[in-house]
Amino acid sequence: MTVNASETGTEASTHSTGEIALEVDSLVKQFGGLTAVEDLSFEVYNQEILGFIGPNGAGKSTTFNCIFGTYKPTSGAVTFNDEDVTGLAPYRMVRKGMARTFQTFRPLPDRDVVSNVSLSMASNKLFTLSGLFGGTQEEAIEVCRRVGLGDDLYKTPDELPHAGMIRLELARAIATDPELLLVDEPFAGLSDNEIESLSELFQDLREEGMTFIVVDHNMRGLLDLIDRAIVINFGSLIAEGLPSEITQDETVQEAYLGGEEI
Amino acid sequence: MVDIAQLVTNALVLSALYALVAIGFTMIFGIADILNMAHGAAIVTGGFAAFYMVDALGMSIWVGVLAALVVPAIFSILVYRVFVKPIEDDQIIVIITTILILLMTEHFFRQIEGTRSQVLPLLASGSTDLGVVTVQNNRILLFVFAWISIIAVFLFVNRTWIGRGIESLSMSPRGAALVGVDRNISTMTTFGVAGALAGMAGLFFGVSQGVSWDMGLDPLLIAFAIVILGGMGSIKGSVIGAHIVGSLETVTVTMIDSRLTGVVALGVMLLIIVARPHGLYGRPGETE
Amino acid sequence: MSTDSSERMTEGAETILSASDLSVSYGKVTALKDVDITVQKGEIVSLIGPNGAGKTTFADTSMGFLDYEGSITYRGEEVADQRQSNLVSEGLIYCTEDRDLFPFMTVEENLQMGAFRSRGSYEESLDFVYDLFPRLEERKTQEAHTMSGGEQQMLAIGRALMGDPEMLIIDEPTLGLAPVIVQDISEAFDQIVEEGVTILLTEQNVIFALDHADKIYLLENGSIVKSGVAEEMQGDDYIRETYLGG
Amino acid sequence: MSDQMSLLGHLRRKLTITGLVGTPIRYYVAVLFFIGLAVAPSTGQMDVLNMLTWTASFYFIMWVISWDFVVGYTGQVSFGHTLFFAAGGYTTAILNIDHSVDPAIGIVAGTIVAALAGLLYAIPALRLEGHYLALFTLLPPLILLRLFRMFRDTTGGSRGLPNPEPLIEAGSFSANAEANYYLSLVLLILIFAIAWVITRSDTGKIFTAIRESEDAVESAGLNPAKYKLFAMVFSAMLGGFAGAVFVHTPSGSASPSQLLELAVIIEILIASIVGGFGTITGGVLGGFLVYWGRDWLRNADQTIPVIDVPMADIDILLFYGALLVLLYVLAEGILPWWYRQVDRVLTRVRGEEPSAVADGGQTWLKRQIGSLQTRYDENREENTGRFEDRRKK
Repeated sequence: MTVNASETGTEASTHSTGEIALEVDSLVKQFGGLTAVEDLSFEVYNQEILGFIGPNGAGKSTTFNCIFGTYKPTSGAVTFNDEDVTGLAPYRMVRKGMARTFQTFRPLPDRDVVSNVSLSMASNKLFTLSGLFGGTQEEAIEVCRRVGLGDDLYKTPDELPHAGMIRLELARAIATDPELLLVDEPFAGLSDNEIESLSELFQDLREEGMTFIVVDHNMRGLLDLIDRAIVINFGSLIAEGLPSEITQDETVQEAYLGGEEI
Repeated sequence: MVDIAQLVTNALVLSALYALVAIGFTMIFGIADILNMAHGAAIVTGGFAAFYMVDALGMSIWVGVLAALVVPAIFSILVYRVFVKPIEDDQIIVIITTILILLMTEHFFRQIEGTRSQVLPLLASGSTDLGVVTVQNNRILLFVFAWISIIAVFLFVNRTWIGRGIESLSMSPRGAALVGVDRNISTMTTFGVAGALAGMAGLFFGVSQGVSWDMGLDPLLIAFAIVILGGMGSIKGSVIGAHIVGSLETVTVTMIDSRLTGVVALGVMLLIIVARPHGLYGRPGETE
Repeated sequence: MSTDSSERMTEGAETILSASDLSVSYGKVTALKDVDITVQKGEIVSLIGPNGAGKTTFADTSMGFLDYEGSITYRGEEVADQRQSNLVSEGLIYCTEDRDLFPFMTVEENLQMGAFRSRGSYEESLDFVYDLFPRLEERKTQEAHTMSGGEQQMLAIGRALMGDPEMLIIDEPTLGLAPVIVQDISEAFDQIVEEGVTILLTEQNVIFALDHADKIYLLENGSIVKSGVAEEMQGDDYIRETYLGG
Repeated sequence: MSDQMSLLGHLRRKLTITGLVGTPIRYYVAVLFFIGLAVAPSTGQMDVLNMLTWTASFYFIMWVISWDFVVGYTGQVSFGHTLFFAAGGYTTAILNIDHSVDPAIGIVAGTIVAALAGLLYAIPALRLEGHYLALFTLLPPLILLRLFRMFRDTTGGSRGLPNPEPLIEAGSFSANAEANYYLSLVLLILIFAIAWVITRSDTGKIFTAIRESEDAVESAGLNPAKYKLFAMVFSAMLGGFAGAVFVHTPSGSASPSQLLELAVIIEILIASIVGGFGTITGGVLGGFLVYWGRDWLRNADQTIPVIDVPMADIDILLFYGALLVLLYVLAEGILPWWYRQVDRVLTRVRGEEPSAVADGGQTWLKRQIGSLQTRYDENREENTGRFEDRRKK
């Protein structure tokens, strides 16, 4: 395990170009009197796969939502490609090259897989005749094949198994042609084989230049995939480093691994 | 000084009547997530049930009061069982269906009785001097009965098992199922209680303004305003809301223009929906 | 603990909950497929498995929340043929993963509601619950929605106990809780077991399940892959590798 | 630019023999239907009164289309579309009667006022949903009705205004009726075509996606608010425009019973749902059914047996009763139901696996329930999330 982790660590240095893709600076998010995220700062480098780890309720989703613009941060800044994007609406984030998946899937249950994906290719213009006669279908099919939904193109989302839904979420995000992809709990409920094939997909996409932040509360599968990890608990950063360092870290073990099955 | 006392009295009586209508409406919303437009039909039914008792059967007005409680209660339960229950998961269809029931009820009585307004005898004659103001005994009785009903509903919901079941259903349908609350019985009870309250209001409006085929819509709309103001599903909220709307209405009608009945209330409600969708006493978490 | 459990199992050979060839689907997705599970009176049975394996679906189905094919009976009677309120009166109590508390009722009112169909003594049950979770007594006038996740979990279990359960279904009692609170819940759990209540426990936390259960069913993708007595299952290679991290 | 090129190219391809053969039969049915309506007056089978009723039914259908355009597609519930019809109709009628403004200018003004009314709905509709939106939209027409009664001098109160000047005149009464018939038919085809094209383009797909999940739309890089706003305002313009033209035809006038009452919106809602919610074409079908059903009942000369009441006497009651029944029997919508039947027959004939029909084989009701369920789950998840957050204290 440790050996494995350090290997991925060295891999990181070869992949990452060292340029900062996303920088989160002193992010704070409060709901009423509750502080969900407290003074959180970190950065993500280009072509890196960053693991974002923490127990349930640690503030991972809130941080995600603040980066993506679903929530407006109470204070702090989010810089994406050297541009201040703090609090922009999610659709603007997507236009700037960010994309996300949802842990609780948000499929469009009324249409098939291809049409779900091709929505990401529609232009944000009101008056358009495109789509009347097909159009973006081929590209969408290409993306579906890419994520392994080639056999399920014309199924509706409710016909897809759990793993298929995750792939659909990914396909929709990838179809927006993002530079940075935020992935929310991709491995929840997956078998080892499925985790492996999904990890390979992430690696391939990274090779092509995509940057990833992968959230999970469970370290299973994640440690083999990521280059670097950030661990938060109660909304604050408690550790940062290579996967091998993270598993050794005492604070992490105490606050987080204690009750978990690792 | 006397004028203000008169105004306050009027506002109190009107508010109590509005509260009767609003409580039933909000209870149905709270427990079954239904906007029951047929609630207006229960008002009309109550008015006419009393009217027929007195006019056609020659009974005393007190038998009329009983009829105005029982008939609309049965009517409301039937509306739920026959029309709403099969489609209750679909909010839009429920609204359309209950509007149709309201329209059908209105036109039914219009067909039979025509468009003129029928007179109901007063509950009591004479008037009482309350020091600063003299009030008709009839109005005092309306006020007292309205409040007895309101308090009775409060006690029913807070002190009886079936009432607690209704309360719990409105907070968490699944939680209620887990502790063994029977949803079907609770919902029917709620419709019955709501129907009785609305029928009572119908009788009271009938006593003070006459019974007519279109007497249901206006109080129903004002109940909307009250319920939005007080927060959907909250009984306490709707009593408070009724007093705000009732006072506002009394003031505008008396001081500005009697044709403004309802307009101000509805206007205020529009603003509230936009500014504070959950109302002043609403519980968050419905939609956000 | 282990002697306790063997005593309990010989004592009651009566089947209390039994599913055979049970299948449940949501639209076109099958959530449970041909599941057979038997719970004897007095037993502690645990359903384990990853997220989305169908554990909650099984619990929901037992309580009559879902339509199903095949058969599932409580005390010999088909669940689908009974009103839910009836199941509750018969002592089948379900403590859900989402807790489903009454958010705007106080702690005590929530507990009162728990006794809605109970035939047992209200005061006794209340004392037992307050003994079990002293923290609930401290906060009895607080509204449920203002409490922390762990306290809500305690309240949910407490409310379930107020119903004087013959059989208790507990869905993921430790999910998302801090280790300290998991410890509290675990201790309370042991006390409930001593009361002789039959329990069906669904858990992702395999260690917790192995600690408390007599019998284990492993559910994956809606089917039972393994089942057996807890001690056996603890030694099982597959379970060790997959769920206990080797 | 590329849009137009592909459109031309597509049309060129369609207009070959193979293209025409390959086009689904329902398109031909629709074209034949409109041609039938166009030649009907010249067959001599249609008298003047009939023609006026047909004309009125065209406007009713335009309103159904305008309602379906926003509610059926984006899922923003509206019980208040009558506000738009009245905004269009009353604006131009008042301008014409009180200020002698030319009907053509009045219609433009009416359409603009209706668009503003659309904004009045659209902005709260971005924040509200479900019951709150339904209630919100229900109110403005009812308030307007009260205001109209208050300002009886200008608005004619509950009886409505006298007929304003006609938009077009052709001499005799029957020639007038015919001219208006054609004008209305052309407008109907135009509005139908516009609504059809928009809903079948990417814009329409985004509308329906908003109905299913706004989060999904937003994470696809699309701004749901913009589309919701557009749908509501455009729908208001369509409805307001139809209302404005309507009052200048011999078939209509600016009166609450034709433009504003609760009954009007209910008929429109039911027409749309019965025909097939979110299809535009279904709305046309349902519109004709509901409109002509009411007309038939009104003029029926049968007597109801047992109670011995002439049908025409209680036509309104019968009509609402029939609508209630329709709502239960045909909640799925005639059109979706028909497609499903055709699909089933074809499947049997060809021995194929059933293909996924337009709505995935689910009824509208079930989908509706499904989407409500999703929303409920999301709320629940958010609530538990909030509870989790409190752990921190």
